[in-house]
Parts: sequence; C-alpha cells; structure tokens
Amino acid sequence: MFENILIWFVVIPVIMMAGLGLCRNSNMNAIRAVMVVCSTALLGLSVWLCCDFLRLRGMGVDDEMLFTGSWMWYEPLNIHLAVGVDGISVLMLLLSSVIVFAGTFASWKISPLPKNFFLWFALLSTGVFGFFISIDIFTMFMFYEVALIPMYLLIGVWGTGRKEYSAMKLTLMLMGGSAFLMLGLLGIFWHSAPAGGQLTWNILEISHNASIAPEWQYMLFCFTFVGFGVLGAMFPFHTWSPDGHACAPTAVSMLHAGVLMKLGGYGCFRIAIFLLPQAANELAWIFIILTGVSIVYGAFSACVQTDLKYINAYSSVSHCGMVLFAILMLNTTAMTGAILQMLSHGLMTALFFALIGMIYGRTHTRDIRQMGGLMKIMPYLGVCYMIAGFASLGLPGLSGFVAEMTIFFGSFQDADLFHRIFVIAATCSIVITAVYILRVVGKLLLGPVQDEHHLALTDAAWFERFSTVTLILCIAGIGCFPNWINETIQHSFAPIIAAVQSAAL
Amino acid sequence: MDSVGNIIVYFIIAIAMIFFSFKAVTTRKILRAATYLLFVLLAVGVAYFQLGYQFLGAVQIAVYAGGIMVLFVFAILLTHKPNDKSGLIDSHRRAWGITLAGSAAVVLIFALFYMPLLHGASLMECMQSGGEITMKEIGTAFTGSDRFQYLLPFEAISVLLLACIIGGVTIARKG
Amino acid sequence: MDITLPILILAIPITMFLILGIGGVKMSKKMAGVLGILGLGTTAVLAYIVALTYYFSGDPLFIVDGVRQQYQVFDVTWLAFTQSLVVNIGFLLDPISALMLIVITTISFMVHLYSWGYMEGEQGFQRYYAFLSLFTFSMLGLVVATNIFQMYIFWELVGVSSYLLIGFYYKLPSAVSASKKAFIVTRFADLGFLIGILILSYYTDTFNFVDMTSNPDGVLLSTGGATFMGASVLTWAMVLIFTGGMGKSAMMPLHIWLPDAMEGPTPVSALIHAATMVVAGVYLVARMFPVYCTVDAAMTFICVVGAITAFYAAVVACAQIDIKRILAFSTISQIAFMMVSLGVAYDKPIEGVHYSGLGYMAGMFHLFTHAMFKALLFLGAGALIHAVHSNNYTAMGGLRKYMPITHITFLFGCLAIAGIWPFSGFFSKDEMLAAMFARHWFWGAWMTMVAGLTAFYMFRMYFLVFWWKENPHYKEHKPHDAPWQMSLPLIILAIVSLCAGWIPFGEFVTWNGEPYHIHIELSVAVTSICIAVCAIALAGVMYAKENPLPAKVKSFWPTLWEAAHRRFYWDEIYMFITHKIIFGIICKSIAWFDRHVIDATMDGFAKITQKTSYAIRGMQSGEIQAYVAWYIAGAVVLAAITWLCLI
Amino acid sequence: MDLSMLWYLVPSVIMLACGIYGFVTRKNLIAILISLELMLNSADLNFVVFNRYLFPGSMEGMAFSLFAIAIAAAETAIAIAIIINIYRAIGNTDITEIKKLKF
Repeated sequence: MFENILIWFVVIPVIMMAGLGLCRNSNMNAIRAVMVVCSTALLGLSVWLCCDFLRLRGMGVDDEMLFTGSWMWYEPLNIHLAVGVDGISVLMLLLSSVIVFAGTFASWKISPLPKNFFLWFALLSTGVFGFFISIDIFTMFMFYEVALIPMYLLIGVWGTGRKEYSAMKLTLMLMGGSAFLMLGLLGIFWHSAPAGGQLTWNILEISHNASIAPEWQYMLFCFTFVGFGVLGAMFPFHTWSPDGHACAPTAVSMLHAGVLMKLGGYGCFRIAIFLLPQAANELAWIFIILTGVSIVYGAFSACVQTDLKYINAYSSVSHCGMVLFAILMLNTTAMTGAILQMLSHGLMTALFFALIGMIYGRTHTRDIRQMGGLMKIMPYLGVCYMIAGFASLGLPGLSGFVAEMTIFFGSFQDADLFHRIFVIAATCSIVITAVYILRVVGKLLLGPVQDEHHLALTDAAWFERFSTVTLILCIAGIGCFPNWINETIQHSFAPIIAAVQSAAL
Repeated sequence: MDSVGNIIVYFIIAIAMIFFSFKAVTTRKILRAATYLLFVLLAVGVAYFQLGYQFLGAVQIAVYAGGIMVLFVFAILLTHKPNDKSGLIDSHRRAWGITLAGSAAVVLIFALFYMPLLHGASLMECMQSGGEITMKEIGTAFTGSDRFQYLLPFEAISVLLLACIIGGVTIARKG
Repeated sequence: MDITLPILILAIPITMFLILGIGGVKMSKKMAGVLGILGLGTTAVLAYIVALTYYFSGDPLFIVDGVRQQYQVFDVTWLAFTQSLVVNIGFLLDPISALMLIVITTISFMVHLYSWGYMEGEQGFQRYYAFLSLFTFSMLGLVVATNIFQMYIFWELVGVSSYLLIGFYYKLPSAVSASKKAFIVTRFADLGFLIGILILSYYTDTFNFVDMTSNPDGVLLSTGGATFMGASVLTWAMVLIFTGGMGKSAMMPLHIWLPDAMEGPTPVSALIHAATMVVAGVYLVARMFPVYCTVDAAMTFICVVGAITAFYAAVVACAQIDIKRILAFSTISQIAFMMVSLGVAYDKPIEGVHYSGLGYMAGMFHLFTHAMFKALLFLGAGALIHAVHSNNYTAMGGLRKYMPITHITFLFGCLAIAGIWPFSGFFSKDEMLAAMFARHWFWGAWMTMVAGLTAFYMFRMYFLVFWWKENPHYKEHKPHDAPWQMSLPLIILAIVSLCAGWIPFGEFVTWNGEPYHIHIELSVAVTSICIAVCAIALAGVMYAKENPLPAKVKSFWPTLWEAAHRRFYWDEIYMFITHKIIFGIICKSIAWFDRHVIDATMDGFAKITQKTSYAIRGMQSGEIQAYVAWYIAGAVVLAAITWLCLI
Repeated sequence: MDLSMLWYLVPSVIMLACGIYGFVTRKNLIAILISLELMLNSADLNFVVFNRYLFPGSMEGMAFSLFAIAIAAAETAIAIAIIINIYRAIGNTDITEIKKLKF
C-alpha cells in the first residue's frame, strides 16, 4: 500500500499530527520544526509527483489516471480507498502543498495553544490532500468532511471578531451543502450499475458504465452541483464566505480560500459534470445564470466593503464564480481556464489573506477607513499587497490574467447568444475588480498616513517574507509561463469532454 | 351454550373489575386505592382460573396480590403524611383524564364490536379444544430451547429480577 | 535577421526594472540613475540599429521590389487557448513598428536623462527609474506585437506602468485618485478592446496581425455575414477594439483621465502621456488598418470621434490655467487629429485622389513629429515648473529673460505644433489636412479650424508664460535655466522638432509598404499657415503685454469660459455616474441586498430552527403525566385511524 | 348465552380506561403506580383471553403474561424504591413537584 506515492499525501499529514502530538504546547520550536519539516516534505512530494507525472505523460502513458491503487475498505458497500491522479489533481496537490507550506510560515507566531492549532491545521490538510487523491466518491466525500470539520474549531477558537457566529454559520452552511452532496453521491452509487452488476463508488467505473438514467441525472446533478457549489461560494449560497473568512485566523483563511474553496470547483468538475454529463448539458444554463450572477455580484459587493477581509471574501465569490462558470461552459479551453483560475485564485487569495493577517497583526484593525499610507510605513508588505492586487485584477505576467483570459476565450467558443451575453457580463467583472482593488490600494497603502500610531510599526519579519515570496513566485511563475500547465492538464479533459459530447448526441 | 355457573362467575368478576378499578382511581385515600387494586387483581386472577390457566391465576394472586400489594402498602405507610392533599384533583386534570380515558374506551370498544372475529366461539368450546395446561407442560416450555419454548426469556427475566434487586437496594439505601 | 538584438531590446528594460525594483532600495540614487540611463541608452542604440537596418539594409526580408515587408523576427508560443487560437510572443518588424521603436527609445532616453536632473532629491528616485524601465519595456512590447493578444497584454502593462508613474507621489491624495482614475477609465476601455478581440478571434480563428491584415477580405468573409443588433459582427468587433484605443488615446468620452494624469512627474507626462502611450490607440488603428478599411462604419466612427475630440480639447485648452493641463488637452487634440487622419484614409484608390493612403502616412508622420515636439513642450514645462514651483501660468510671466534656453526651445515647440514652416509640425499637419480635404471638404475645413485653435491656445500659453508681465515673486526667488541634464534633452528635441519635417517620411512609412513621395499641397498649406499666423497674432495681441483684453473677453461669455474651464463638466458627469449611480446605488444596494436579503435568509433558516426548538421545548415539561397524556392521545388517534382504515 | 371473548375484553378495556384516567389525573406517585398496574393487568388479561379463544392449543399468551407479571413485579419494586427515595429527598410524593427532567 505504501509503495503508492499518493498514499503518502495522507500519511505525511498524519505523521505531522503524530509529531505534533508529541510536542508540548509551550515548546514552540519543536512545533515549528515538525510543521516545517512535514510541510516541506509535502511540497517536495508534490513537486516530485508533478515531475514524475509529466515524465510519464511524456513517455506516452495516456491512462486517464496515473499512480492508481485501490484497497477494499468496507466490503458490503463496495467502498474502496481508491487513489489516482490526472493532471488536474496533480496541480491541485501542488497548490495545496504550496499553501500549506506558506500557511505554516504565516502562522509562525500563532497563539494561544499553538500545538492544537497546528493539529487541526494538519487534519484539515489531510482532508484536502485525501480529497484530491481519491477516485472513490465515498472516500472523497469522507475526506471532504474531514477537511470541513476542523474549520469550526479553527475559526471558533483562534478567530477574531464574531468568531463563534461565523464558525457556526460556515460549518452549518457547508454541512447543508454536504447533505445535498451526500444525497447526490448516494444516488450516483445506487444507479452506478443499471444492468444489475456490482454497484460501485469508483469514478472511473461509473463513467465507463455511463448509464445513469437521464431523469435521475437531472436530480443528482442538481444535488451534487449545489452541494459542491456551496463550497465554491456560488450565489446565493456564498454568505458563509465573507463572515467565515473575516473571522478566521490567517493560515486558516489562506487554506480555506486557497484550497478548500477549490474542492468545490474540483468536485463539480470531477463528479457533477463527469459522472452526469447529460444533465450537465441540459441543466448547465441554470447554473451559468447563478455563477454569472456570482461573478458580477461578488465584484459589486466588494466595491463598498470597508473590512479588508470582506473585500477579499467577496472578491473570492467573484473569482470562484468564474471557476464554476468556466466549468459549465463544457469545453476544453474554458475548463483549462477554470483550473488555471483555481490555481491562480488559490495562490493569490492565500497571499491576500496572509498579507491582511500581517497587516492586522500590526495595526489591529482591518477597517480601510482607519488606515492609510501604509506603503510608507511597511513598504515590503505594501508592495506585496499591490502585487496581489494586480494579480487579482488581471495584470499580464501574473496568474490572474492568464486564467481569466483562458476562461473568456474558452467560454466565447460557444456561439449561442445566451452564453455570449453571460461571457460578456463576466468580462465586465475585470473592470469592477480593478475598481475595488484600486480603491483598497489607494486607501490602505497610498495617500497620507491616517493614524499617527502606525508610524511606529515594523515591516515584515523573515518568516513573513518567506511565506509571501513563495506565493508571489508561484503567481508570477504561472503568469509568465502558463503553457506548461496547459500541457499538464490537457489530457485530463479528454474523457470529460468526450462524456459530455456523447451525452449531447 | 355456557354453563350458568360460568356466566354467574363471569358477571361477578366483570363487575368486580369494573367497579373496583373505577374506585381505585377515584378514591382520595391512597390506602383505599391500594385495597381496591387488590380486589381488581384478585378478580383478574379469578378470571385466569376461569379461563383455565390455573398456574397463571396462582401466580397472579401470589405475586401481585401477595407480593406487590405488600410493597404498595409498605410504601404508602412510609410516605404517608397525615394531611396529604395530593388526593385532590383539580377540574382541569380531571377533564383531561376523562377525555383521554373516554376516547380510548370508545375507540377500543367500538373496535371490539366491529370485529366479527371476536364474536365467535363460546368459552366452553375453547376449553374443550384446548383444555387445561399442566404444570409439566409449563415446566418443559420454560426450560427448553426449542420452538415455542422460553428458556432465553426466562433466563433474561431472572437476570432482570436480579438487577432489580440490586437496583432497588442501591436506590433505597442512599438517603 | 539575428534575433539577439530584438530580444535584447525587450530584455534590457525588463531586467533593469527587476534590478532597480528589487535591488533599488539598497542602491544609491546616482547608481540607480546611471544604471537606468545606461540601460536605456543601450536599448536605444539597439533599437536604432534594428530600425535603421530595417529601413536601409535593403535585405530581401525587409524590402522586396521597393515594397517594405512585414517580418516576424521571432514568434514563440506563450499560451495555447485552442489548437489554432494560440497566443504568441513575438517581434514584428514593419514600417510602423520600426518607427515606433525609434520614437519610444528616443523620447524615453531623453526623459531618462532629463529626470536625472528633474527628479534629483525626490524620494523613491530608484523606484522612479524602475517604473520608467517597466514602461519602456511594455511600450516596446506593445509596438512590436505580432498579434493582437500580445498587444493586449502589453497594453495592460503600459496601463499599469502609467498607473504607477502617475501615482508616483503616492502621498498626495490627488495623485492617488488621478492614477486610479487613469487606470479604471483605460480598463473600462480595455474591456471593449477585449470583447472586440474575443469576437474577432472567434471568427478569424487567429490573433496574428499579418494573417489578418494581409487578407482583410478573408476576415470579412470569416464572419459569414453574422450580425448583431443590426450591425455586422465585424463592425462591432472593430468598433470595440477601437474603444480600447479611445481609452488609451483619451478620445471623447474617455478622455477624462489624461488631464488628471498630469499629477505625475512632468517627465512622465512627457514620455507616457504625450509621446508614446497615448498614441497607442493611433498605433492600434494603424496596425489593424486594412481590416478597418473593410468596415466603413468603423472608419466613420473613428473620424467622428476624432473630429469631436479634437475640437473639444482645443476649446478646453483655451481656458485652462495649469500649463500641464493645457498641454494635456493639446495632446488630446493632436491625437484626435491623427485619428481623423487615419479615419479618412483608404486602402484602395479613390477617384480624383492621387494617393488614397495619404491619411495613414500623414497620421503616422504626425505621430512621429508630435511625439518629438510634445515631449519637448512637456520637458520645457517641466523646466518651468522646476523653476517656479507651480503648475499655473499665473505664477509665471516674463520668464524669457530668466530662462533663455527654455524660452527658445519652448518657442520651437509652439511653432511646431502651430504648424509654421519650416518646423516639423507644418509638414505632417499639411499632409493630414490634405488627406482630409481629399476625403471630404468638411473634414478638412473642420480640422483646419482646430489647427487654428491649436495655434491660438499654444501661443496664449507661450505669451502668458514668457511675456505678459513679470511675476513679483521673482525678486525673492529668481528663476533660472535648468541644469544640463535637463537642458540637453530640450536642445536635442528642439533641433529634432525643427528638422524632422524634412524627413521624406513617405519613403519609409505607408500602409502597404510602397514608397510615396511627399509633396506639399500648396492650397492647403497656405490656408493653414495663414490661419495659424492669424491665430498667433491674435494671441499676441491679447497676451503679449499685460492688458485688460483677456478679462473683457472672459466677462463677455462668462458661462462659456467657465464651462470650458471646467472642461464642459465631463468630470462632474463621470463623478455623478460613478459615485452616485454605480457606487451609491448599484454597489450599495447589492451589498445591502447581500446582507439583508440573502444572508438574512440564511440566518433566517437558523432563526426559524431556533425559534421552533424554543417553541416545542415547552413540551419537554418534565411532567410525566403530560408525556403519557400525549402518548395515549397519539395511540388513540392511531388506533382510530387504523380502525377506520380496516372497516 | 355464550361467553365469547368480547365479554372478557370489554371489562379489560374499561380497566384500561380507568388506568389511563388515574395515571393522568392523580398526583400521588403511588396512585399513579396503582393506575399503571391496572393498565398492565388489562393487557395481561387480553393476552390470556386471546390465547384461550383464538389459539387454544398453544400457550404463548399465557407465557407472555407470566413474564409480564414478573417484569411488573420488578418494575414496581424499583419504582417504589425510587418513590421512597424521592420522598426522602423532597418530603412528599407529589408528581407536580418533580419537574427537574425538563428542557
């Protein structure tokens, strides 16, 4: 079992938890050491996986999933621990490990109870990594839940502001989504073998059977898409996002916006679209409307917020709406764009939240009206914030541009007027994004210093620099050299597009 | 056609059951209530005899009328206070009780009368076809583990009783 | 052709940006300045080599049978959207990109040199040079773009560089808001550009300029006659693409950012907001010219927008106080001139006109000369501001004695822009007007009038600054000419402004690469010179000596003056739309809706659950009898139901 | 005149009704227990009657009644122990005083 590289993505966080369990709460250095070693190991593992994956693809191995493995877990229901990755999952693993790595450094001085914080943090990572490596929808769902539950404690204990309320809201809304999801997944399971064979949870097997009856597909598609859509902050199920992010501690915001929200997009893509292609063809329009609304709506809402985290939470609604929007366009280019957008948004929001955490740690306020001219006081953080802002508003050379453009050009391939109108509405968001980003930058970083007390504040410490530089390098890397990502993932869409097209006939 | 003796006995038990159970729940004095209950239990025991279950009737009289009643009486004496007002019932409660009991009785009795199954055979015919159950049969049934034999529940009841003894002791001991 | 030089042309500025941007904090100012100037000097030399090689080498790659060719030096894949729709990053050499290489590097080098003197003592000197390098990189990337998407990429990058440079004095709220405004307005225009690219690329299935412009009829055919809301799809695409150009080139109604952009350091205004970036729109139209020619509606649209803008900006410039704003409006007006010139050009012979592509050539010619003399004027204005520490002409007057070099060079600039022989502006303006008259007399007459206005407001400013009356403040603080780093570029640019008109421009730049021999259209030239001289004379009468005439004229039409001074209230209209409508109504109401409807619904579910729990909690009263009563009631009801069902 | 099973069932129903009435109305815990016994007895009687009339050959009803009696004994014992304990704790056996088990 352990000869499969993918299993290690779950094993390392478990080791991390075990290691943390041995540390004492007061022994900060030991805790940090465990975290740094394990998160570096994860990062290394994912980079290695990525290289190996590209090598295998380069050798002409064109299986849908590589590094597959399957171990029986619960026989009566045919549940396996089945793992396997394609290009998309590889990139998602890479993203997650980068963010876990950066998150470790961003929460270098977390208090109180650092050990417990990192324990939950590691559990959260376990869920995230487990989700991305699974190809058995039951274990996938299990890991999904594993990733969600720690959020409650992480926000409720280490958060700020109305943390209990927010933690409760976030957890309940996401659990509500999970309930829908569970229904959908069970439905898929019970219809996975219409001819009377062995029922299965395995994504590949279900898609090969390709035979869920259309009337069931409609219902299950709605369930699964809404279920994952809640996590993907789809309008109107997005309201957990502003409150949840606003109250969460830095690393949790990073991981949540950076990775957890991607579970939604990934799930929609891997389960809702892939397994239920006919419904995807016919019901996409409903969700195109909803996600189209998300994009514009999130952007407009962000324009008038005054809390830094709220701004970013709404901007996440807008950007994540773009992900789901692109997925629903059901063509290769738009889906590539969606994956790029997931990566881009993951890195960029993580950077944003890290910076906001650092700024908040110094000024003790997140209200942009009470800050100003911080560029003068903390130039490093200011410049990083501007870079994050530029990435968000789609400056060429940073990741946001590539992702958005791929989405727009992909979405525009659909010649239908309905799609066209929504694509054009979605493109409008680039202007609104510019408006709110520049508004924040203008108020927060530029202009005269608002508060005399801020003059005494210090710029970033080394661990903060380390965390931000990692993220910025990734953002710029994707932005300057996007084509390798296209090459990594292009194989992965073939089965999905084929399923959708054959269903359309 | 049942014998006149049976019918007379039946009427005695039926009237006793109805009358004493009514009195048991309406009397204010708790000790009297217990006494009326005793009569009801005895009547039921007689009914068992009449139906041909001598052993059951004996058990009913021994355990209920003998054992449980003693417990009741002891309990009443232990918890009795001279000017106890708990016998008084306010009209609200009474209305509730009458409604519930009445509606239950009405529904059940109507149901009984509408069930054709229940109007058939006479007691005589049943006694002839079934006859009495001997102690030997009962003994075999309670100590065997075949079909229609009850070793397992019997043992379970034993354990339950043991548990009750221990529980009763534990509860009553602590002040 | 060797690809080393072209790569270096792009690589040096971006490297310089990274070096100065990341390492600038650790560097001394001198070091940063020298590095920046050296880097740009090298780039300029390389760009000259490349451009001159292109024009003069006679290499069959560049010129075949006397016709100049478009040549892609390199073109590498950057991002593949689909099999055929591939974004490349490349380097296209053709007459206009070579021209732009020269213009950009020349002006940029002048500005680098000038800034060394001008920005001395400013905080963030290193940052300034870093941004200048970034801008130069982006602008060079824009002009050498081989495909429209590459152009869009660099288009956005120049936008950001412009944002950063306008907001250079980031502690001033006015600079911050000006930079924000510039970015957002151009971003809005870029949205049109993007949608235009989306439409165009969908039908043509390519981004490449050469593919599109070499076969414009193919582009037209590829749309298959598709229409949307009455206009053909191609018209929509081309008009939307032009919208991008309108934003960058500050055409009405998207011009409002440019005057505010003057909050940036003056050399930046010279480089970005006068000479190079703002002509990107013109360059874009020139680049897509053959495709535009297939769409008459788009060409007419360009003409109309250009003509209105030219006149509007010229009128507003007459009523400004801030000299940089006068120059800004003059820039808008002149760019509009180029736009009209391109708009009237035609890629096929028309009857009665000796050369139909004249407007194209003239527009590019004017782009070139305008870049030179407008940069000169801005740098001159910078020298003035440097001397008197104010942007307003009210703080100046009579400066000719104190600042002779600035005076002479500024005068050269004014004469050039007014179109007086033998300055460069005369030649290019003459060609433009000739082209307009050739298309329709109305365009020619209209633009001649604008040219007259141009001469008037430029000399109004010139007289007010250098003549009028001496400002009493000079006694305390005597103004003097700028240091050599600043004067040298002025002198160089003045010489260029004087001579550039004699370049046989038609030999180098025409729309199809075939050389064209420029000759002066006497009737047009005489008319325009007469009008310009009259206008200068009028300005001289009104402003050369202190007199009450200007005040009288002003009080004659106070509303008109006020309206022109306030730029015909465009800013107020925009403020109203953005702040009151978009922010105040749309954004606020959406945010309100989110909190009080959507979120309240979600909270409402929680509240309903909670309320229900509290409400039914009473049943858990602790009274056993109540439980039993409920239980029995339930049982009775069930029994009743069962019974009713059985019978 | 035949003694059909209805004859036995009707008094049993009335006993049950009395039990219900007593259980719901009485306040004294012991009185409630007494009512409970009434209900139990009514059920026992039913078992036996059904056994006798419908399945005279077997003895399930009787066995069930027997067990019920045993359990009732146990239950009563425990209940009385609890009642005595409550009496010790609060000084009376009024059920309206015992409401701790709420919410």
